[in-house]
Amino acid sequence: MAVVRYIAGRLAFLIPQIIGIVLVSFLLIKAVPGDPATLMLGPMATPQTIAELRAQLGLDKPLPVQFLIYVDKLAHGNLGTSWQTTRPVLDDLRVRFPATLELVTYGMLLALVIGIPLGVASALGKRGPLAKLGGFYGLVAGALPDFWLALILIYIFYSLLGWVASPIGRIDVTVTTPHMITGFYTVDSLLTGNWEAFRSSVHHLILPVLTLGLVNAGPILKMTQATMERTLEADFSLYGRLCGLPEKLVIRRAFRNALPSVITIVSVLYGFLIGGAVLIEIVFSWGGAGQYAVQGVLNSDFNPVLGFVIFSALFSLVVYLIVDLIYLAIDPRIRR
Amino acid sequence: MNDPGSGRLTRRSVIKGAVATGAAGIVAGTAPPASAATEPSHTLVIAAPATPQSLDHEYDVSLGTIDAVGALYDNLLEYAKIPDPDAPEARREDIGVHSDKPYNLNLVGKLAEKWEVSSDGTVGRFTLRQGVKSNWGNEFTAEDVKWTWDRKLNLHGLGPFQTGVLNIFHEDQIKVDGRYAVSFHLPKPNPLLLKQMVNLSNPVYDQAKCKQETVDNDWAHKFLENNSAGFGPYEVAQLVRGQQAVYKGRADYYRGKPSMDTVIFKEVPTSATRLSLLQGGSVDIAQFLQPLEYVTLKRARGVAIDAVRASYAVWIELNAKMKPFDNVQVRQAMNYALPREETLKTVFQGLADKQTGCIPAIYPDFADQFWQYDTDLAKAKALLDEAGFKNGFKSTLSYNAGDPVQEPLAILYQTSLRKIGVDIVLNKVPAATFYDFVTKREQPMIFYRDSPWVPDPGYSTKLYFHSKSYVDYSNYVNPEVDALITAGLETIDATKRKEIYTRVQEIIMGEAPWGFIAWPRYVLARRANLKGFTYYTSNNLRFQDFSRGA
Amino acid sequence: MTEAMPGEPRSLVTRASIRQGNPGSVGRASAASEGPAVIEVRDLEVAYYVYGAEPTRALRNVSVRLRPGEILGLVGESGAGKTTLARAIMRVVPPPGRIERGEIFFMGTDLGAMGDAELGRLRGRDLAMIVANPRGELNPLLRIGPQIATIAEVHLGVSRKRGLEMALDMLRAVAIPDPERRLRAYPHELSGGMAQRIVIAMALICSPRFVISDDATSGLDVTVQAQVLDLLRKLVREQNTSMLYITRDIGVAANFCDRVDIIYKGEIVEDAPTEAFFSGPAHPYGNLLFAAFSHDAELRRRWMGSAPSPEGDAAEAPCLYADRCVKRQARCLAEHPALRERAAGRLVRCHFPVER
Amino acid sequence: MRPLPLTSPGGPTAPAGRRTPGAKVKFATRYFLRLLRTHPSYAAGYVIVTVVVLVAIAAPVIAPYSPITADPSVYLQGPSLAHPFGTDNTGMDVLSRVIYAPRIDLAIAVIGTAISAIIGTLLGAWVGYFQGTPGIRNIASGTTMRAADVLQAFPVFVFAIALVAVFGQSIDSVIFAIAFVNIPIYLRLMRSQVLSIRRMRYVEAAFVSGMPDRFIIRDHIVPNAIGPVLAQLSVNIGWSILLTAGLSFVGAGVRAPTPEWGAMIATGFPNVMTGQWWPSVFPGLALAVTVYGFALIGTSIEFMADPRRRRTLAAAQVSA
Repeated sequence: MAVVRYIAGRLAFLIPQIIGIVLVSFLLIKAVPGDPATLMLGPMATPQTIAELRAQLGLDKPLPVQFLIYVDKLAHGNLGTSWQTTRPVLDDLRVRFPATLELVTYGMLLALVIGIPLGVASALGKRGPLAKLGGFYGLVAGALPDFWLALILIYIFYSLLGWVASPIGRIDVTVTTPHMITGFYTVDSLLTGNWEAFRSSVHHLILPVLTLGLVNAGPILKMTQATMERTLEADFSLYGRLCGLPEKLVIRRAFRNALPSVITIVSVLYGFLIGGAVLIEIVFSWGGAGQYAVQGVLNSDFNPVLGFVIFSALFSLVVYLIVDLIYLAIDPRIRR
Repeated sequence: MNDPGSGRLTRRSVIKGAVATGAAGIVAGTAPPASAATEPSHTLVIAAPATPQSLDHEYDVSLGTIDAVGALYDNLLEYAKIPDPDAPEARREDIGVHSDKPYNLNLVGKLAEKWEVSSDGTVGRFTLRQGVKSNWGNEFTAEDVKWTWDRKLNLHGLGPFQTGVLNIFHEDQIKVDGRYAVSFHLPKPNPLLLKQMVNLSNPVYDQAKCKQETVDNDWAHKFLENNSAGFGPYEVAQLVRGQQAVYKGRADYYRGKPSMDTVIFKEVPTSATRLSLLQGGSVDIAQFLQPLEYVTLKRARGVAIDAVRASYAVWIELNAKMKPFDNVQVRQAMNYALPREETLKTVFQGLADKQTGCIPAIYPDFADQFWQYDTDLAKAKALLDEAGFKNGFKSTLSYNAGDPVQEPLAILYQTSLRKIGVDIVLNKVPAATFYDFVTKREQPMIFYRDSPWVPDPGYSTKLYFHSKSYVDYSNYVNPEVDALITAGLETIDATKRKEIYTRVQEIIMGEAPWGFIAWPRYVLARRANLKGFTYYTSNNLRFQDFSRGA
Repeated sequence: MTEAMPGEPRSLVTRASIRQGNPGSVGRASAASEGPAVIEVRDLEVAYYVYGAEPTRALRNVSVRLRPGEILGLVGESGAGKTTLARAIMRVVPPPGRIERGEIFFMGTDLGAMGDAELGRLRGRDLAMIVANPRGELNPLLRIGPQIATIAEVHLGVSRKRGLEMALDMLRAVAIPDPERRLRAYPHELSGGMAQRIVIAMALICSPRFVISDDATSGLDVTVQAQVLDLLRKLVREQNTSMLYITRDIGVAANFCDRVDIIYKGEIVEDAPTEAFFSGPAHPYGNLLFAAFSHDAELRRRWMGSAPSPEGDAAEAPCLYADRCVKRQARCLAEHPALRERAAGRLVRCHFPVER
Repeated sequence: MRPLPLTSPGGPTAPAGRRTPGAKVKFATRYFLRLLRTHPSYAAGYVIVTVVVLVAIAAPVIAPYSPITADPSVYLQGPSLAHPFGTDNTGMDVLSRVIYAPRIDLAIAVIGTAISAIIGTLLGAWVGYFQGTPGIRNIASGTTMRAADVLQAFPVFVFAIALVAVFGQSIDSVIFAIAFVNIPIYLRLMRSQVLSIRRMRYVEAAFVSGMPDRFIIRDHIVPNAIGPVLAQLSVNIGWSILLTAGLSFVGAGVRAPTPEWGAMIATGFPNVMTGQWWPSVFPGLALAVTVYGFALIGTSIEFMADPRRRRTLAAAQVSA
């Protein structure tokens, strides 16, 4: 019951927040110089033609009216149309958002696989070589520009060694894309038994996922290490040792107590990466949602930007909600 | 007609590439060679910066669109083809002045079998080919031509320009003279009448189908955005924007089914990616690579490039309404300070020619004798001193973030100008803003890249240098030039026209409204066994030209 | 170290079956009150290192000895080194503290010579500790039952089910109401007194030979404290466990302990059987504590006044109590007093002990 | 019976005597040096940042070429004696540009971070102090927090690009964008600090004694809450350098040919593809090393601000 109330509270808070986000993005994007009508018609267009198109797009109306029209459409689930793709933004995002999610999800998983063990190890090792490695890695990973690391990885693993597929999109051009079910190529190809597509999409995921994983393992490592150091020195850990519990058990319990913080940083990173992985998307021509939004900003294509912002805000909120539910499961103190 | 396509390139597609600014660092020669096919495939795969945004040319001029229009629709006429002097395997339109041919043009009938222009140049009569079917099975008649031009007059897209240059303002100027005869009636003599029938912008629609698909008096606009209704060699099989377009060759095409019966037009936004796909043999053609990328292809096996002289030009608009470019001497000095040779070598990697005139050098009546601006900093400095800018001046040069060539050009120019005391700030703007800047004409200096589609000096100069043209982005005003251009557009006599436009070019070159830079070549990067590339002044590919060799 | 003696009936829980699984554990001597010391601390010195200053000596030459079944009260003010001693005996001095010198014997075995694994087997099973602030010492994310049971599982090798049964028995033994429900409770759902009993249950579930209670009852309400103390005494007596009872409250020590050690600034200053101590402390500091406890106006006047004005630097005096001592004399500022036997079983560290 | 409330004037864990302000500085310096000795990597952080700053200051003296002069005769040449880091696609010397770049990168990052820290901290102090007190100020602080939520829910990168697109490509725009996206970080940090400090006795005492709010904030709240903010600063500067580079990478950063690491990586990108790796790789390395330096300094500040860690340093002295 508490859970339901909690979620309801969250959702009630959601709507004003989304309106706030949409308002900010709307004003911001509208402030970007550049007129979609001019762009759509090209340099040949006469001023009269442009004016007609502007009227047709509703661009001649005052800003507040334009905003209200947008919100009204939004309320009906209409995110508008992108003039660049000439398709409804919702349709575009249905394809592109999963592309970003797939990339980011595997990237986060890899970051977890690297970051948590190293973080635990360096919290335990204290002054040992592993701790040194962990400390070094944690800082270096945070210092690398991800797009630059991606370039280096491409140069080494694709150009020099030729071990991975060309860093182009999510799947080989010659391979038919799997029928869309979840939007994750890896999952969809497995579900449809399309082995060729599966192999190809995995190959294409390797480098971008490696980049995201290597870079984002840093903060996870640091958070794991810091929290583990704290929980290992917490009274209950000391008491556990006083009670003669085996070190392994003490560590396991300390880790469990460190989990909420680790989950927090993971959720924050996850939400951040939806928009933050855009540089990686660009480097690998990923065709994801972040790339779509950045192009929108640079091309006065308002609707994709707004659509993306709404999608990612919703996504972040869903992630935070899930995280809170996990807290609820882990930490009995919140349950009351 | 200027080349909206090149504009489009910079606008949407290259933006993507340039957002990535050459993102993926794919390095040459690592992809496996093309799978050895046992028999030549009849599928043509093209890696393009962008899929067509819309298939309706009235409202769209994107790169993918013009390639599609060339395949889906046919015109009344075309130029005869000749071998290209620069690329042994390529062909090009014969756009020269031929005093031995009717109307001085080497034309070939397409949807029109016979054509004649009245001696005063005001009436053009066309006898249409019979038995031609559209992709919907409707027979081609004069009604189709009439509907096509009526549509231009009724929609306010790009059509008004095409009708405007011919002085066509009313539907009754296009007359159906029989099932297979149509005539155009112009108030004044017009040398462009036949050339406009070749122009890619004026393809013929299947009016029967279009009328069926018309909703809300939109002249089938909604329908034509995603479908075709024409008499060309291909029809649309699939169009997924942002991914690919697939065209199928028509078996009932009146000139016979094209050799390439399936064309897959893939969107691959980054040029590096297109390059690697071509090298790997995954595609037959990689469109619009960067100069350095073409150079790497010269060494690659199984791949060939054809670099032909084209109608493109890259220049800097020197805004004649803004200080100090309202001063002719300053504009001349700016031209003397342009490091053209270095630019051609480093930025264009030799794949461009020095822009020594204000209309494409390949066009008839081009005059190169007025060129005087070979780089000479001393002369530039002297001109500035004379103009009263002894201490130089400060200005801003805007360039398009979406065009990878413009930034290095700008940097080279900036370095050169610094030597004569001119300090320019480089203003990189996103493509959207860039086009805003260009059309608003409020920037002192801005790059531009364009091409006039119709190979005619009158058409070209009217676009860029007539004070009433809205493509006169440098705000150039010279009443004498205006008068001459207009006069030339009403003159049929070839010798007289040549005189007029030689004078126009002389004035313009002297007054230097542009910073003349380069004529980039049209470069096709293709698999070596792909034959038949033909260059058109509209700078588009026509898939029907291609066939696969051994 | 003697061999384990299976089936020794000293436990609340039946031990016969339990012990068999654990042959390596430290055995016990017989339950006689006299015999070898259960714990013997010799000349223990612990220092804390603080950067930018001399290391602070938290314990100076501390020697303590506990016989089987004995309850020793260790009394001193905050910061006197009580907890440090407790942790040192358990050999868990937290950094930056360090055992500089001295030995600790458990049943004649030097704990300092043991490896971590061996120590780990001793802790919780033979050496147990009851801590103060028990809610902080319990893992907030785990239910009470498993937390208690794990200790039995680890040390006695019993199954989880058996462990939980033992935990339930222990909860009954420490008189927790509704023990079945408490097993499923989380630490934050318990009151302070209840949590304190849980910690006692955890400490005693393996029937250790030696228990340290580190100020464990000071946070409780007075009534609860009394209950808990009674319970503790009962359990300890039943199991014949020795106990080091650390407290700031000399009154509790008077009621609860067999013997009292007074610690001041890391030094044991007085060691006496409880009755003897309370009939008259020998050390001025012992007297001060006693005076504060006794509420006797005359005693308070005598011992709680301020020290005479300093002659020389009293703060740095060899006798650590000199700066506060109302009976200070010149010798106190010149010579460090040794811990000397005043009478049978009574040790005092003072040049001028209070005679009676 | 009740426990005797005794306090020991000089217990074992009490600090070793009182110190005069001068001695305090001396002690802090000694402690700091000690920290660097025991943690050589922290020292490396200070060395890196110092070197980068010095290089930036001395750039005109040490750079072999002008960083903004194109020389088409030597374009895209590999590393050589004349051009140790090679030249880029317009023939500019990569080494000289790498040397000049921190002038821009550091300026943007430091100014941007400083602005956000000042605004964010002040707002955070204000919000934290007034939150929960009845009246308009509570509503205002609540609104501020919701506004911060909105800003933070925004994808940072898209937001920054949009800001730069709106205000045009200039250093000011980049600074503005960086300051803007960082404000919520400091706002939250400061607010949480203030919320806990507000409950402290000395603040309550000051309040009860009728001290005006602004004095309480100035004298009690801010000084006591500022520690974590300082630790955040250094890390944030590094992060801002990365963001600047990222913005330049998508073409929303500084103007060409201004030497800036991110822009250099971006313009060098297509060349890596055709085999000329040097215009991209060297600025990337310089960027990574600099950010690493700031991260190390951040960690060392965190260390110094954390009493628990300070103690382990003392323990390290034992084992050292």
